Order: sequence, then structure tokens, then C-alpha cells
Amino acid sequence: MTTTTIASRTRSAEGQITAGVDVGSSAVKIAVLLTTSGGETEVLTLLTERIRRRELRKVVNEGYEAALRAAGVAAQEVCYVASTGEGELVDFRRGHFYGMTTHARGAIFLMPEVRAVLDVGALHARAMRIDERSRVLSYRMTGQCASGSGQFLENIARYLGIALQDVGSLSCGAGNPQVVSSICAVLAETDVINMVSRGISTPDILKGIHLSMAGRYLKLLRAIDVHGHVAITGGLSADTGLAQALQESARKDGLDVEIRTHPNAIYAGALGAALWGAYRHRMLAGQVEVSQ
Amino acid sequence: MTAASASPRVPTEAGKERSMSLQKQMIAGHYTALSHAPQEGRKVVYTFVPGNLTELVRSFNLLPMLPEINALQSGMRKLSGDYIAEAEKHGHSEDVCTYVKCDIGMLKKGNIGPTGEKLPPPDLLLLSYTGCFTFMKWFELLRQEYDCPVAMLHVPYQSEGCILPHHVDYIVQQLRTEVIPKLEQVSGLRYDEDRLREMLRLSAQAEDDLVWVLESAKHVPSPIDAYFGGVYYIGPMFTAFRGTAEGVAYYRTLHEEVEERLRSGLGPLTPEGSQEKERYRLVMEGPPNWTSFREFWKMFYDEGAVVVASSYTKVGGLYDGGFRHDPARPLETLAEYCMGCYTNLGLPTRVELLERYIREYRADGFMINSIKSCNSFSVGQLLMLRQLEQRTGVPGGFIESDLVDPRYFSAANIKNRIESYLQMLEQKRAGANP
Amino acid sequence: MSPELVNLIKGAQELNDDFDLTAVRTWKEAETGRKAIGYMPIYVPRELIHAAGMLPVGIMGAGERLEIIRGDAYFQSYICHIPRSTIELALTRRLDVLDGMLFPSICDVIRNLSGMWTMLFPERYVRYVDLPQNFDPEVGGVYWRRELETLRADLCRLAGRPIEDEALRQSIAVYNENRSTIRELYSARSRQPWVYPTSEVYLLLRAGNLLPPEDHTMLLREYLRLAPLETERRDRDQSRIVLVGTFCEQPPLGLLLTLERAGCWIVDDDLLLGLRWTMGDISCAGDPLQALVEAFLTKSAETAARYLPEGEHGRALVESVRRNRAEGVIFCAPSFCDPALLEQPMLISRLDREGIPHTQFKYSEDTGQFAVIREQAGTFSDSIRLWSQA
Amino acid sequence: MSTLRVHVGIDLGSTTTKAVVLNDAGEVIGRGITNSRSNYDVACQVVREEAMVRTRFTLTRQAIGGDPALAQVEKAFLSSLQRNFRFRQHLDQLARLREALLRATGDARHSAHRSELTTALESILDGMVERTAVHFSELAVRKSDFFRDLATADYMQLAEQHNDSRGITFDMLCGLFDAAILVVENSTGQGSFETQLRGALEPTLASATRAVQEQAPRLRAVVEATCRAEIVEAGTVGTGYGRQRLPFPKEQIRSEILCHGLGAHAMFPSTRTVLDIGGQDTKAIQVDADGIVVSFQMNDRCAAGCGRYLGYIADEMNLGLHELGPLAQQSQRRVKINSTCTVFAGAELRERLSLGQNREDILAGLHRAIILRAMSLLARSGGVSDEFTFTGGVARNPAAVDALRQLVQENYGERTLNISADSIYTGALGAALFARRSAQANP
Ligand SMILES: Nc1ncnc2c1ncn2[C@@H]1O[C@H](COP(=O)(O)OP(=O)(O)O)[C@@H](O)[C@H]1O
Ligand SMILES: Nc1ncnc2c1ncn2[C@@H]1O[C@H](COP(=O)(O)OP(=O)(O)O)[C@@H](O)[C@H]1O
Ligand code: SF4
Ligand code: SF4
Ligand code: SF4
Repeated sequence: MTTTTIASRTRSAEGQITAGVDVGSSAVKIAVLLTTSGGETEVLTLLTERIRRRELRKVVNEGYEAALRAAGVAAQEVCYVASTGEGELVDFRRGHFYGMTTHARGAIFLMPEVRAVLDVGALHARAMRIDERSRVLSYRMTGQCASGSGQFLENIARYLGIALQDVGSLSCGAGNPQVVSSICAVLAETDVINMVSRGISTPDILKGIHLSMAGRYLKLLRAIDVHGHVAITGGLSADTGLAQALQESARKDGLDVEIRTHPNAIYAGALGAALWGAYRHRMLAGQVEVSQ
Repeated sequence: MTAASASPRVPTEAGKERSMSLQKQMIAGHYTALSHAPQEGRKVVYTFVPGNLTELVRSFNLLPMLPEINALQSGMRKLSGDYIAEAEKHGHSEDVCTYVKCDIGMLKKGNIGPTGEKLPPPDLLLLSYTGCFTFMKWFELLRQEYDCPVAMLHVPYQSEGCILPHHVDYIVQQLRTEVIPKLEQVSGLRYDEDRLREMLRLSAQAEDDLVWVLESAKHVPSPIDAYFGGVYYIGPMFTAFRGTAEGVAYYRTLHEEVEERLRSGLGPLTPEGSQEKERYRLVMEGPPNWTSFREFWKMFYDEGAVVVASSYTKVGGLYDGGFRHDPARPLETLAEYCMGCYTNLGLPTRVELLERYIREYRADGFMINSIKSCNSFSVGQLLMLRQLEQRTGVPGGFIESDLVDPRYFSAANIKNRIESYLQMLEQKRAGANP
Repeated sequence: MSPELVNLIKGAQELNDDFDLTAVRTWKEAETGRKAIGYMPIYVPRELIHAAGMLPVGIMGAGERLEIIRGDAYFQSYICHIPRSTIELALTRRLDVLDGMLFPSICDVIRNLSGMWTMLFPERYVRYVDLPQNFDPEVGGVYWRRELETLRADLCRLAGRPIEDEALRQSIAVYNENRSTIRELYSARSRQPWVYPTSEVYLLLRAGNLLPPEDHTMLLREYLRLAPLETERRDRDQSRIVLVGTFCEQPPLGLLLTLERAGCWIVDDDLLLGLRWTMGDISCAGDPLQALVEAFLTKSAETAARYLPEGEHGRALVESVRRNRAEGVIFCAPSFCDPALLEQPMLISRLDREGIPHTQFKYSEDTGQFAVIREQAGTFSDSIRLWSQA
Repeated sequence: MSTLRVHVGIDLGSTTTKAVVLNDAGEVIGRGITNSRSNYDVACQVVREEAMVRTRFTLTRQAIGGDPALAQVEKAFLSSLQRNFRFRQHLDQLARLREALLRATGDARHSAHRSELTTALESILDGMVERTAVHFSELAVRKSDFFRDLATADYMQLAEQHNDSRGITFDMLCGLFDAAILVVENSTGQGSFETQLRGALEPTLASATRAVQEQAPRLRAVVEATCRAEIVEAGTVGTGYGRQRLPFPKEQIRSEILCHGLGAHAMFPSTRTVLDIGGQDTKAIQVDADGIVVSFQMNDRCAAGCGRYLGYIADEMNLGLHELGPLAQQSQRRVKINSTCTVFAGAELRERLSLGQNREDILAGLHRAIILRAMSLLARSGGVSDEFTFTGGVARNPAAVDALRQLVQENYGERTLNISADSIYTGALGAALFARRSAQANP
């Protein structure tokens, strides 16, 4: 504890280094940041590691080491490691922030103009309405049923033999999207299989899935009364097809939102954690000084 | 269920179209009256189908409107999905009754009724709290939207299998102290008991004909389908036309037509003409699905299944047990009517009724359509299934869907179950007489 | 924690976890001829049962530990959980110790469950208690009195002895005492939620379903004495919230713990509402049956299962928020619970008008994973704490 | 050899497609199973081919059995022949996989490191070929019936070891595999039976015991004869989840309920209750003394707790389906699990593992949870009568069987529980019996 404080104080001439570790259900995301004394934030490293059936703690530890290596930072130089997501697995964390708090922060950092965030991960989607300082004003999450989640999309992509990176561009090229009727993700897979056997093209199937997912997400957005710019964060922010489907559905629905993504939006949680970590660190450091 | 727009397209067989076009005219006329009510200074009362007090409302020259019917109409016209989504956007849970959400969604989207005309706001919400808890919340929600009085009529549940005298007193007291004063206040008219009696007399007349029509299905083969067809037959009776001359005329006509079908040996009328073969006689429990009503019906008639009796056609009053509106005891008879609706019956009574139907209508099987929306209907249906199988030895089928939420009608799944069930009946029959 | 407090809580926990209702059995065996009457959430006139010398036993489902086998056979997936576990308990003969069962009119699920009971256990006493929704003394009052008279006669028959007015007055006094102790506990918790954490308060309160009211009152008094002695218990920087929607199917204890760990102090709630349905004392003078009727008409808690006149929706909730200095409201309803879920939008619009923050999620009594709930409650608490002063 | 008339039943399930071939006497003489896939026609064709292969094996066995001189060598020879045959099939498919994988590297996305990728893939594939010999060795316990499962497990293990080679990520390798395996699965015409069998014959003989080798000429003659035997399909009946999409007329389609009822009755004539747990649905069926269905219940539209769930779990743990049950059986203290959402399965497992719960105990809890759901359906359909038959793929899982046995005992008392090694074919058997019936009714 003391060493951490001292380390950060000696270092504060150039700035503080903080790290955010976002442990998701399908991937671990890590951000290492440098906050200069002038208050500027510099991203040193961003790293993502898919878990793919490996032991989670190991993935976290190795990922963290790799991220520090990449940043050229030694472990003791990091003054605050903040976890988010399944934080219990980050043994070396100093603090934990809840997922929506970090995604909101990360989203504002990447896209200051947004006033709402839709975080779509492997199992859940969450919609938050936020203000310009990333305060979460209102939010909604999907529940206990995994229909329409990233995992679902991943299973389908696998079934179709499509790499995840290609899902977006294929979907954007769809001419005649096919609606998936099942509510259950598992049964929807069968729906999809039926479609393939009816000769429906891959883009049309993917787009149909994107549209049905978009429908679910729009409901979340509606429920919290979102207007204006909406950022997609989380794993599916990389999926251009989803963003497009969401934009289209919103327009059709008469919802005046502008969907935004950012190449680093999958790191929003990790970034947010690292940023909140820096904030907390300043607060704690302030307290230390006062007490001395 | 009574939609003009939803009436089956009928092939022009002699006589078939009369009752249908009659119904069509009646409904259209009623909706026109409703939508013109604000201009013409007529007052509108929103109320529910089970336990509806149509005669009483009409005796004050008020127009009844039934949000449940609007919801099912929206379902048939494939608008309910959007309406439900709209309500869910406004914070309504996915888990609750979709009639409520469909109604609220329709309201939020401008309250355009089934005929495309704007529906008037209520001057009174007559909350007949009969056989369903959700009704109470529904009108409490509507009360927030409209600035109008609510008359609450609490109808005790028939948990002991019979109507108790002090329950009748309770309802009559509520009619006297709560409902009638509010009707008077809204209409500006005094309660006119003679007028009410006259209307009750007309009701009873039409009720006789309706019962005759429903019971014609005891004939083998049946001239009617008492579920898919039945929902059309009960329309005028359960909605706005009890106690009217139009209602009487409609049921007279219908009676004659069905008599004619019987004489000429015709099967039930379906959207694709008269059903020829009657391979299975079924009793149905539970409401139908409205969003895919035609598709659902077709799954039955394509296989030669005819529904000979159903409980759904008793939600707005159970007449085949002998009840008729009695002009001699106007408020008491209304009280008994309210308490006698199907969903206000205790579960054991419901089982007895269905058991009687299976026997009296000589059914080969019975099927339960379990509705996600409706706890009032659905809770206990699996026990009913078991009990009925035990008591009658007739196998039961079980399917699940929803009233107006298109997301809950999985056609492939339902078809699979119906087919499996009917194949099972067939196999059983073949096994019995090889 | 002091060993005394540990024991007290452990005792309550064991009582609640015992599906076999051993405590009830023991109570019955202590004197020959004793009988016990079960009841479902929320309100039944327990005073009548007590005055007949019988033990009222609250059956509020069976939480997350009971394996449901037969229960699911009777209920479709879109019906809440409490009837499943209740039927499961009954079919595994764990409720055989009850000599009768009362089903108050809370919703269609409980209503139909009463009919199922009649069919499944034809030899047992079952009564659907159809509470009045008309609060006019001349109408609903008259009706309710007649219903109570029937119930009284039934209970006398079951108990094999009359219910004297004097006995009933005494029972009313016993329950008045119990309710006022509960009120005391609630206001103590509201003042110092860290001293009386809800996860403990709940267990002790729930013991009231199974204990005779006199014993329950003593238990609560003991807790009120012991909890403040815990010097370890310190205030933490958490948000103060009111929990709404838990009046029937009860949330698993893990959920209450999760809320507290995610930064929320619960300062008011509608858990186990039946135990404190009557707000204030019931008159012990005059005709006791009439006193019960009047208390029902005028002093019933406001909840989704009751009809409320115009303008009343949410007033009690806002009052509670103000009175308890709560910073937000968590709507926590059982999945598929029509009353709670249909009520929510009405309450929410009231809160919005008053500028009170709120969040919502659903549970079922057997929810075993709280990750999603923790996330939501944590964010809610974060947003109140990090930003409320800003 | 004269013409053989057969009746075929095909059960197009949500996860697997099964075929059963009956002779006129109603005896099962061939079975086939494959993963269901996007193309139903292909699945159908593949499974039919396989069942016909088995039929010819049966013919071979019958011919050998009919020849007193060969009786002693029958067992050793046939099992070795089958193993060699499968081995060749597997190698064949691996070759196709290699082709598909290498073709996939041609994608523009991989242009930067195509040669590294090719090297990596080649070495993984070589490793897989090496392992094949182990999979099909005499003592090997089979991990799965399916090429997909075996290949996936091997590939993933080898790929993970490869993970850190220059710029080639595990992810990238996984992506390539996902696409390639589909290509392999969707190709039919596994080479003609004759070539494959003849190919398998010589190595079998070469490595056989002296006793077998002495009979080589006779054995060759028998194999030749069965290769040429003429088999006529009198009729086919289809059933299962995907039956509506089978390329058959309506009269040739039967509901899976009836088929499972009849199939279970044929296997165990005293059966009164049948439980079938397949990939996406669970069915509880009551039949009478003639195998006629009297009532049934199916799970609702949520696929929680069906066989597919175990599939996800096995995937997640990188295990074969065959291995799950035995592992769960080692549990000492079962964990209680309430949610059985199939999609959440993997996440739940991970979460529990990370909480330090023991793998075996979690698995035991999962199996119990699945069976609990099935118990409810059984109760809905009218309970468990004697005798009780458990069918469908999950009946192959011993932990599921244990859980079922225990719960049935606890709730219904003593019941005879029938489980057949061939339970997964019950539906297809029922369908084949229907086919045979209609052939006999209209000869
Ligand atoms: N390039 C991509 N295109 C589309 N979807 C992607 C892509 N990369 C990741 N995903 C999706 O993102 C999900 C993981 O999201 P993430 O936010 O990391 O979830 P979690 O935090 O739960 O692990 C995966 O399930 C996958 O479906
Ligand atoms: N050898 C095995 N060991 C254990 N489980 C198996 C085995 N084979 C199949 N299964 C299980 O059976 C399921 C498939 O069952 P099946 O009856 O073929 O389903 P369907 O007819 O729906 O395709 C798989 O999801 C898997 O869980
Ligand atoms: S419907 Fe499908 S996705 Fe949803 S809980 Fe059930 S199995 Fe899971
Ligand atoms: S719960 Fe049932 S009876 Fe009540 S409003 Fe909904 S559908 Fe109608
Ligand atoms: S939890 Fe809700 S729906 Fe279920 S029984 Fe209780 S009040 Fe009724």
C-alpha cells in the first residue's frame, strides 16, 4: 500500500500510470493509461485476449503481463489497477467499478459527444443514458435469457462458417433480410439452419439476426428515453452490421438517435476502469497528503 | 372476435352470409357511433367483457366500449406487435398480460380503432373486477391517462362452486351505491328500472338462440365449430348488443342458418368453405391466439378436427347451465350473471364443466391452449389436464401461445404438437379397432 | 458478533430453512388437540386463528434450496415461482402438519392455487379469502364482516371450540404488540441500517411466519437489544434505498445480501407485508370482529394487490422515501408477477414527478446467480453516491 | 446373394440425424448417425449411406456366421475390419479438411502471413493424422462418433500449443477451422463403399492373427459378395425435429412422438413410459401395451436443459460428449444449479469454476438440473409407470442415467429402467417400423 503511494508520488512529475482490466465472459480487455500532471490522458496500451475455453485467471494474469510489456511499464509503476466485469478474478486489482459506470466513462472518453451508451457483450446488453461527465442517469439490462446476445451471434457465425470479423460487412450487404422468429437463442439456431437449407444467403440471414438483436436493444434504449448520439461499446461495437441494423431500425421506429462507434470501443470498459482508477488514485493520494 | 374485418371470407352458399353481414353491419355501426360520440354528445363507458353490464350501461343511453375487444382486433389486424412494443417502451414489463399492453400501446399511438376511426376517450371507466385480477391494474393504468371517474365493481370469486346470497347482496349494493350513481352522473339520466327490465328480456331471448346454436354441436357431425367459429357467434352477445333488438335479430338469424346447415348435413363453416370431414371432435379450453388466428384454425380443419365445445365461449357468460337474464330481478340477475362467467368459476367447477362437455358432446379429445398472458385462465390448467384425462379417459393435448403477442406464437412448434396429438388420437383409434 | 446474536440469527435461519416445519410440529405436539392453519401471502386475519387457539403459519414459498419436481409439472414456465414451491412442499407431504390452508385474494395465481388445493387435497380445509375491494363500511364492510363470520365459524369447527369475543380481543392485543415491535425494528433500521442489516432483519421477521406471535415479539425484542451492542458495525458510504415489489414471492437472501454488498442500504421495504399489513393498532374495545373489519377498511397497507382510489398511487411510497430519507427506490419484483409489474409504471411516474431516482429488476425465489443484479444495483448505488452531491 | 428388401427410418434431430434399416422380418440390420447440419438433404444422405454401410457389414457378419469354417475368426476379423474401415474414413476426412483449410488461407485477410499460416496448419494437421492412429487403435475408448468432435478436440489442442508462433493467433486458427469443418461436413459421397471396404480389408488381413490369415481367401470372397449384394429400399419414413423439411411426401412423415413410442415399445415391449432427451427437446411419452401413445408432453419453447446444453458444456471443457458423464460421476458433493439456459451454460460453468467449485461437482449439478426438468415433464405427462425407457442421445450419458434412476426411485419408487446402447436410434427405429408397416399394408 505504502509503496504504491510512494511510487505514484515519485512518478507524478511525468504522470500516473493506471490500468483497467475488464474481465468479460468471452474476452479480457486491458488498458494501460498515463495521466500527465497536466491532466492529459495518454493511452499506452490496449489489449484484448479472447478466453476461448482457457483458465480465466491465467488469461487475466498473462494478459496483464503482456499489456505491461507492451506499454514498457513495470508492474510497480502502475499506481492503480481497476477491475470491472468479473473483478474477483483480478487478484492484483486495487479497486472495482461496476460495468456500466466504466463503460459510460470509457464511451465519453472516446466519443465525448454521446449521451447514451449501448454496451453489447457476449451475454448481456446494457443501455445507459449518461450526461457529458459520464454520469449514468438511467439504464436497462437484458435479463436472464441469452437470446440476442453476442454469444448467440458467435454461435451462428460459427455455424455459418464465418469469421466474426466478416460478420459486419456481410450483413451490410444484405438485400433481403430474413427475420428470425424464435425467441430462444438455441432455437433460433435451428431457425437459421432451416434458412440455410432453404437457400437463403448468408448476408440475409446475418442481417435478419442483426435486426432482431437491434429490436431488443432499441427496446432498452427506448425504455430509458434516449435521444441524440448513442455509442456502441463492448465486443459488438466492432460489428458494423449491428450498428447499421440498429441505425436503420431506430430510423424506422422514429427514434432520433445517431449511432456511433469507435475502433477502440471494445475497450470502453477497460478504459473507463483505468480512468476511474486515476480519479480515485488522485483522491486517495490527496487524503494521504492531508493526513501526513 | 366480432370484427367485421375479421369475418371469414365466405363462399356464397345460400343463407351463409346473412348472419355474417348482419354482424358486420352491427359492429361497423357501433364503432361509427363510438367515434362520433364526442361530436354527438354521447357518453362512452369503457368496460370489460366478463361481467359486463351492457344492459345497465345502455339503459342510461351510454355506449359501451371494450378494450379487450380492441386488443384482440389489433391482434387480428397484426398491429398488436407494434402496440405491445410501444407499451414496453413505456416501461411495461415483458411478463404481463399483452391485452393490457396492446391497449395501452394503441392509446399511445393515437387510439385508432379497428375500423380506422379514432376512438373516443372514456367518460367513465366501469371496472367490473370479474374473474381477473389484471383488470384492476388495467383500469388503474387507464385512469392515469384519462381524467375521468372510475366505478369499481368487485365481483367475488365463486370459490365454493356456487353463488352465495351475501355475494349477490354485495354486488347489488355496489351497483346501487357505486355503479348506478356514477352512471347517472355521467349520463345525466335517472336510473330507469323498467327500461332495464325490457332490455334484460331481450337479452334472455337472444341467449336462448345462442345456447341452441352452441348446443347444435352435440350433433355428429357437428354443423358448427364451437371455438374458431364460436368466437364469431358470441361476439354480439358478449360485447355491446345484449338487450338490443339487433342482438335478438342476429341470434334468430344465426339459429335459422345453423338449423339449415343441420338439415342439409353441412359441416362447420371455415375460411375455406364448409368443412367436409369430421375426423376428430375436440373440446377446447383457453382463449385462441389472435395474431395467427387463421393459421391456427387451419391447423385444425386441415386435419379434420372440429371443436364441438369450448370454455372460451363462456367467458362473457355461461348460459348453457341454464342461466338467463331475468327481468323480474334486474340487479340480482346482473349480479348472478357477473359471478357466473367462466373465469370466475373455481377450478373444480371448471373441470366439471369441461368433463360434462367431453361427455355430452362426444369428444374424441380435448386440447388446452395455454395463454402466456392470462393467469386467470392458465394457472392450474396442467392439473385440469390431468384431472380430465383421469375422469374421462379421453387424452388431452397441451399447446402454448399468447393472445396478441406475435412473439409467442411459434407456428412450427404448435403445429408439431397438434399434429402429434391428432396422430396419437388416430393411432389410438386404429389400435382400438384394427 | 456476540455469540448470543449469532445464535439468535442462526436460530431464525434454521427455522426458515426447515421445509418440514418442525417448529410447527413441535408446537402442536406440546399440547394435544392443537391445530395449525397455513396461509399464503399477504393478508389473512391471523387474530381469528390465534383466538381459536390455533397457530397461523405463513407459507411464503420455499426459496432457492428446494428441488422442484412436481411443482413444475403443474405450472407453465411463464408463471411465477411461489406456487411451484408451495405445491412441491404440499405434494412432498411437508405441509401435512397444517390442518387447513387459507388463500387470500392477492392475484389470479393464488386464487387458482386455492382451487388446485381443493382438487389435490379434498380431505383438507381450504378457504379462499376474498378480501373486499370496496372500502365503504356499508358495502365492503358488510360483505367482509359476513366473510369473517364464515371464517370464524369454520375455524371454530376446526378447533372444536368457540372463539369468544374476549379471546379475540386478546389476540388482537397480542398482534398489536407484535406489529408495533416490527415497526420499532423498521424505524431502528431506517436510522442505522448498518446496525440492523436487512439480511438479518429479514430472517428475524420471517421467523414470524412460523412462531407464535408472542414468541416472535420476544425474538424481535432480543434482537433490538443485541444488535446495537455490536461495536464493529460501522456506517459505510452506501446509498439509502427503498425496496418495492417483494410483497408476495420472497427474494432469496442472497439477493438482499447482494444489494447490501453492492452499496445499497435498504431503509424500507415491502418484504413479508402480511406481518405488518395493518398500519397502526386495531381497537381492543367493543365488538372485536367489527374492529377487524374497520382496521381492514381503513388501516391496510398500500400495495399492488389492493384497489386504490384515484390519486393514491405512489403516495405511500413517496412518503416512505421522505420519511426514511431514502435516496432512491429499487423495484424488485418476481418474474411474471402481474400485480407488482403492472403497478410499477404507475409508481415510476409518481417518482419521476418527485425527482426520486429508481431502478428495477426481476428475480425469482430460486434465483441463484446475482451477477446481473449486482451490476445493476452497484451502478445504481454508484450513480447516487458519485453524483448525488455533484 | 439374392436381393434384400429393407425399410428405412430416418430421424432428423436437431443435433444428430439417425437412420435405421430393417429387414422384412423387422430386425435391425443397419444404423447410421451423423451431426445434423444446415443442409438437411446432405444430412439425410450421409446418414443413409452410413446405415447402408452398416447393413453391408451385417450381411458380412451373417455370411461369415453362416460359414462354420469362419465361425472362430468372426469376431476378431469383423471388429478389426470395422476399425480399419473407420480409420480410413477418418483419414479421408482429414485429407478433405486439410484441403479446405489450405484453401481458406487463400483469403486476402491472410495474405500477410500466408506462409507461416500454412506451415502452422500443416503441422497441426500432421499432428492430427498422428493422433488418428491412436483414436482407432484397438484399445482406444472412443470419444465421439463424429468426425467433427474428434477433429475439433484435436485441432484445438494442437492449435493452442501453436498459439505463440509469429503473428498467428489462436483466434485466427479457430476461425479457419470453423469454416473448413463445415465444408467437410457438407460434402457427401465418402468414396464408394467397395473401395473403402476393399481398402480396409487388406490391412486388416495383413495385421490379423494366423487363424484369420489362413481363412483369407474365404473372407475375401465373403466381402466381395456383400459388396455386390443388391439392396432394395421398400420404403422410408422420416421423423424428428426437422421432419417437415425432409424430402419426403407427407404420408412418409410421422411425428417423433409416435416414433419414439413405437421404437421404445419394439426394444422393450413392456415399456409404458418413455423419456426422450434430445438435443433441443425433451419428451415424456406414455404408451399402452401395443406401443400406442396415450399421452405426451414436450418442453416449451425454451431449450434450457436439453442435450445441446451438455454439448456446450463439453465444448467449454474441451471434452468429448462421452467423457462428461463419467467425470460427473466422480463427484462427491453435488452443487445445486437452478438455471439451465443453454446459452448461458458456458458462462455459468466458468463462473462457478472461478468461484473455486470443483469441476466434477458442477457437472453433477448440471446433470441433475437437466434431469429435474425432465422429471417435471414426466410428471406432467402422467408420471413414471413400469417399465420405463430412457431414449435419445442423453441416455448415453451415464451421469444423466444415474440422476434419473435416483430421482425416479425417490419419486415413484421401484421402476425397471430400460436403457439401450442404441437408445439414440429409438426414433429412427420407430420410423423404420412404420415404413415396414406401410410396406406390408400395401405390398
Ligand atoms: N469483430 C467482431 N465482430 C462482431 N462481433 C464481435 C467481434 N469481436 C467480438 N465480437 C462479439 O463480442 C462479444 C464479446 O464481447 P465483450 O464485450 O468482450 O463481452 P464480454 O465482456 O462479456 O466478454 C463476442 O461474443 C462476439 O460475439
Ligand atoms: N455418446 C454420448 N454420450 C453422452 N451424450 C451424448 C452422446 N451422444 C449424444 N449425446 C447427447 O445427446 C444429444 C443429442 O441427442 P439426440 O437424441 O440425437 O437429439 P436430436 O434428436 O434432437 O438430435 C446431444 O446433444 C448430447 O448431449
Ligand atoms: S429461451 Fe433459450 S436463451 Fe432463453 S433461457 Fe431458454 S434456453 Fe436460454
Ligand atoms: S389476464 Fe386474462 S382475463 Fe385478464 S385481461 Fe389479460 S387476458 Fe383478459
Ligand atoms: S408473486 Fe405475484 S403473481 Fe405470483 S402469486 Fe404472488 S402476487 Fe401473484
